[in-house]
Amino acid sequence: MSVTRDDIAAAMVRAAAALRAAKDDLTALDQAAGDGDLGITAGKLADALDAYAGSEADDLGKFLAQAGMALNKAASSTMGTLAATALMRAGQTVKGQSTMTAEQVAEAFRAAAQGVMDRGKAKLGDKTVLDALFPAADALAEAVGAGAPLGAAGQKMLDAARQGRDAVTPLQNKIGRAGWVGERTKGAVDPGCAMVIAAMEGVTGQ
Amino acid sequence: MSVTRDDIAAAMVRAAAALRAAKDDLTALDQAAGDGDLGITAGKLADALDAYAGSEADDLGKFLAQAGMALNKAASSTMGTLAATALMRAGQTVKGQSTMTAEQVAEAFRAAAQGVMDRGKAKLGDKTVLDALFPAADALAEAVGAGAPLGAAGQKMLDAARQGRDAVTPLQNKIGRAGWVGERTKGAVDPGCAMVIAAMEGVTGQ
Amino acid sequence: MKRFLNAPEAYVPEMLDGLVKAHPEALKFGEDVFSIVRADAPVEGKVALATGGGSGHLPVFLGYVGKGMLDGCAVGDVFNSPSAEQMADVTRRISGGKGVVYIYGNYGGDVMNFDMASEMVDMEDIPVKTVLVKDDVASAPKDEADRRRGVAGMVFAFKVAGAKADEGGSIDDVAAAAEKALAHTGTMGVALSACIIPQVGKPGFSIGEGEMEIGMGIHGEPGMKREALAKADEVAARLAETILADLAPGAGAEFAVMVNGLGATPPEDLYVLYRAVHDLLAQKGYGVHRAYVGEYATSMEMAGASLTLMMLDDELKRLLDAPAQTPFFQQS
Amino acid sequence: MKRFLNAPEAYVPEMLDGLVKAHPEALKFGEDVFSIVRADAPVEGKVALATGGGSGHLPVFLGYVGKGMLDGCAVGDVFNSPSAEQMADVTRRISGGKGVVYIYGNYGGDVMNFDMASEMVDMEDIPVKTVLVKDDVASAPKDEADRRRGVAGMVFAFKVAGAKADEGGSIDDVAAAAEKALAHTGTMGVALSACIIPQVGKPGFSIGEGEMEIGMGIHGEPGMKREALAKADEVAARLAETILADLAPGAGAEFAVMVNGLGATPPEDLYVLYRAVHDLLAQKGYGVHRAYVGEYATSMEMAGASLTLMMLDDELKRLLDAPAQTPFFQQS
Ligand SMILES: Nc1ncnc2c1ncn2[C@@H]1O[C@H](COP(=O)(O)OP(=O)(O)O)[C@@H](O)[C@H]1O
Ligand SMILES: Nc1ncnc2c1ncn2[C@@H]1O[C@H](COP(=O)(O)OP(=O)(O)O)[C@@H](O)[C@H]1O
Ligand SMILES: [Mg+2]
Ligand SMILES: [Mg+2]
Ligand SMILES: [Mg+2]
Ligand SMILES: [Mg+2]
Repeated sequence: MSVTRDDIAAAMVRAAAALRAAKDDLTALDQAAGDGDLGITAGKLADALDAYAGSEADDLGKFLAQAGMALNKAASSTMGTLAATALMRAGQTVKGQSTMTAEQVAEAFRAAAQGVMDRGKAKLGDKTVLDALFPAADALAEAVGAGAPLGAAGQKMLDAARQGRDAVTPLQNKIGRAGWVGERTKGAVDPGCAMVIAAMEGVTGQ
Repeated sequence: MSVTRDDIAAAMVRAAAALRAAKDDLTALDQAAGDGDLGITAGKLADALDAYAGSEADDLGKFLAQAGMALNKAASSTMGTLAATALMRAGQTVKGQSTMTAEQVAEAFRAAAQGVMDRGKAKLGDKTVLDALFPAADALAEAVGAGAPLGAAGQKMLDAARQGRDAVTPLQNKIGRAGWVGERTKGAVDPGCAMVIAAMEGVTGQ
Repeated sequence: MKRFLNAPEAYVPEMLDGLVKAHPEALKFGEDVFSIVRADAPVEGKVALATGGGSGHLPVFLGYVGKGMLDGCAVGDVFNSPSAEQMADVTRRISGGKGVVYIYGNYGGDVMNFDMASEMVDMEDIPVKTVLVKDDVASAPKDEADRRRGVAGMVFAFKVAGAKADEGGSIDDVAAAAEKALAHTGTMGVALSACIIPQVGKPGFSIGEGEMEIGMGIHGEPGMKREALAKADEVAARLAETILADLAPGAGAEFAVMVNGLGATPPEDLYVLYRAVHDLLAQKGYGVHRAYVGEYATSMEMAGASLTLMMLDDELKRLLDAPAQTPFFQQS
Repeated sequence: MKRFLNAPEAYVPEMLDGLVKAHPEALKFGEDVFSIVRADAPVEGKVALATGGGSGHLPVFLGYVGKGMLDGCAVGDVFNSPSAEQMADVTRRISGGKGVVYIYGNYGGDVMNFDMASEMVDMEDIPVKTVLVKDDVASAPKDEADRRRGVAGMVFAFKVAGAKADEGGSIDDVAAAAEKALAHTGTMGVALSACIIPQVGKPGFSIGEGEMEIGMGIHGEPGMKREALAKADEVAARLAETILADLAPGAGAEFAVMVNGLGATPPEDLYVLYRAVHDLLAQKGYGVHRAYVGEYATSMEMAGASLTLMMLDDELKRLLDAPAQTPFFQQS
């Protein structure tokens, strides 16, 4: 079973719908732990994904990388920039290809997570999006490696992301705007985690 | 029965107490028909009168005129300036004297009213302090002319001032800040009338 | 009250003390803190300009004392006229031998006190001419223009008259320049919230969430109409159209435009308003010679804005463009 | 929301359009309205300075583009970083052959995007140096100074670095001047009310009547403490003492002082605060070389203020005193 440009485009549209639906929740979370703009960012990312999904590109690498550049232009707050970085890094792993295997999807996902880490210079446990992304990347790779079909592997990925989110919820944010809120972030869901999980729910349809 | 510097000083102190007591009412009236500072002005005039009352002066003329200058310095909003003008003009009528008769009190009062009219260039019926001052000046002169003692004449003066105030209450303010409020001032007591009546009540003890 | 204050009675003197401490190269006190003049006053051989009025409107009035604009200012308590004595003191300290022009807003207390002051200094042979600012087109109809209030348009009068004095104009020239500027100037404001006089401690009126008052004065004097808060473009058009109807400019007229914030309105919002005014003037074939966007005549923490338009000819352009250096207004 | 707006999505582009229409002699657009550079850019043979950041803080950032300060600015949506692409566009348009220095506030989104932009233009052989502004002493303890936010102190960095570039300094000199200014600068703010992002439409937090938040950031980032609103003199002393403890000045130190209004706070109140700061510095034997009182870095309609102190040596004095002409900052 291989993933095509059209599969990715359809996933973008599903992610967009999920992000749009989560706008108000994300605003509320970011008002508590940041500056309250994450709902706006999610809305802009959704619009940009919808607008981009119909674009043509020579190969999957360019298709993903150019999506990243479109996202950066549309939404350049922290999460917008990290989302853009993730797509650009994912694109680098499938340069010149017109389809990708499940293993390659898992690799691309890991590269995306690593890209977010490189760009944002946060560490695991700082209570950021990384704490959802890395467990999710691990779970996806493991399930795919064990021969699970993408649908089932996606469920594992999502579960791991939610667990990652929940694991850091009791902690204090250490970086970004939420880092300045300090103590008061203990017990609050990290807004960035909430956003990537919403996007993953859209992609996996779960 | 003649009026001395000490009588005038005592009247100033009584007026001051009455003005101070009226502060909040005057603020409320001026908030409705102007800029809300008349209570502050009344308080400043009261403080200035109290502070001045102990001053020495060569004669009654100077005693009154210098009081006017002190008031102008302390409170130079419209009503403060008019009060100052009134005292300066009153002083001019008793230059060089060390006492004044009841007739001279009435004359000084009329000169004060005329001074306020000259300085402010308002007309009777514009709904200003003039509409309390002129009837009061007339009543005082008439009563004194008919031989009434100052106490009884003062009562007539006060009644006339109140009637003057009530007569213009239904009208619209035509001048000053209240002039800009227009229609909405119909039925509202003119703040300036309220202030001079408070002062007269203090002076007459009624 | 969401404000930084010590004792409310000390508000104005402390503010003035801070202002002169912050700008010692520009300003100095006269007889007391309520009388403030240029640090280099009197400027000999130049007509001097004085203004005055209540506090609570910075940069009006004091903020325009400096090179190219005013020579001195008498300062009153919040929304209160200064005393005649203070005005006379300022007049004496700035008089440079060519006379003094008073330019101030048309408010009863100020008029009475400036009149008294000019009577005082007249006895000391300082000639004085008075120019009353009455630019608020919302405050009375055109045929009762003498009843109008003076608001942000006074800044253009200060600028133009100050430049005329710097050019060596006589007392009559300077007063005439101010009159000319004002004859071509109209202002209109819109308020979204009230302000608080520190000594009173509570607002004198309120404007509901989602409401605006079109035509309100800078002390909260009532305007033409209380209505639903409209979009920025509509508000800008309302202000501009009303002023233009009053000024009745000829085809191709050129303007100085001032979009003034009353206090709490963000500079960003003022530029949104300016854009609408600019486009509207352009559509009508008018030009913008100079734009001023910011806080020029305020009402403490009041939210709102005013628009001022001054129709220019070559002389007004030259005088407006001349340099000026004051604590709140720099142009080179 | 007591604001003048059209469609909330159009807020920033309309504001920018208005700004460039009001100041055509000073500013021009780059690739789109979010990229704005000096009208005479690129200035050949001079190190160029760029900044960028979210909207909602005027005059920060854009208002300091002009002679003697910055060459260009990438503008984001309200409280949002501009994109790397916009920053790269600004960089290309201002590059005058001697390299470009980025000076901007230490916020995650901005850092990531400026890093991406410098990677992009590096491939085009435009050398870039980055100076991060981290002047908010309330945002992290001194031993974690790298976590501090950038607030009003950036204006001093713009001024000093801009003057160094005008003097003919190299890219290293200009970056070093900015770093030096910032090493001697501390800022601390206090907020009395919240502000509203137009697209959100409601405040993200609230501060009760009679309360203040000491140390709050210019996007409403939480401060050190929520407490009862104190008198102006006490507030000023709290800010000044905290900054002084951080800067640890030597005896007789001389300062540039900035008392900055966050938006809704009247200029009068800022001078009341300035007075207290001035007197406190004088009591400690320190001098004030220059005072800046007004709105320099705002948060739309937020009520509040910040204090910035920069300790000066002869070089910093010279660079600070140099002339500058921008739409929001003039000094001659
Ligand atoms: N350095 C970082 N690396 C990775 N993720 C980060 C970093 N800083 C912040 N985040 C994530 O970004 C989220 C906030 O996103 P956003 O609202 O766009 O930020 P901002 O408004 O501060 O630009 C946080 O909840 C966190 O998950
Ligand atoms: N031209 C005038 N002549 C006489 N009285 C006047 C005049 N203008 C206003 N007043 C009186 O002054 C009162 C308001 O006083 P005050 O609050 O001191 O005015 P302001 O605040 O406008 O300076 C009015 O109620 C009216 O009685
Ligand atoms: Mg955010
Ligand atoms: Mg009044
Ligand atoms: Mg008044
Ligand atoms: Mg943000």
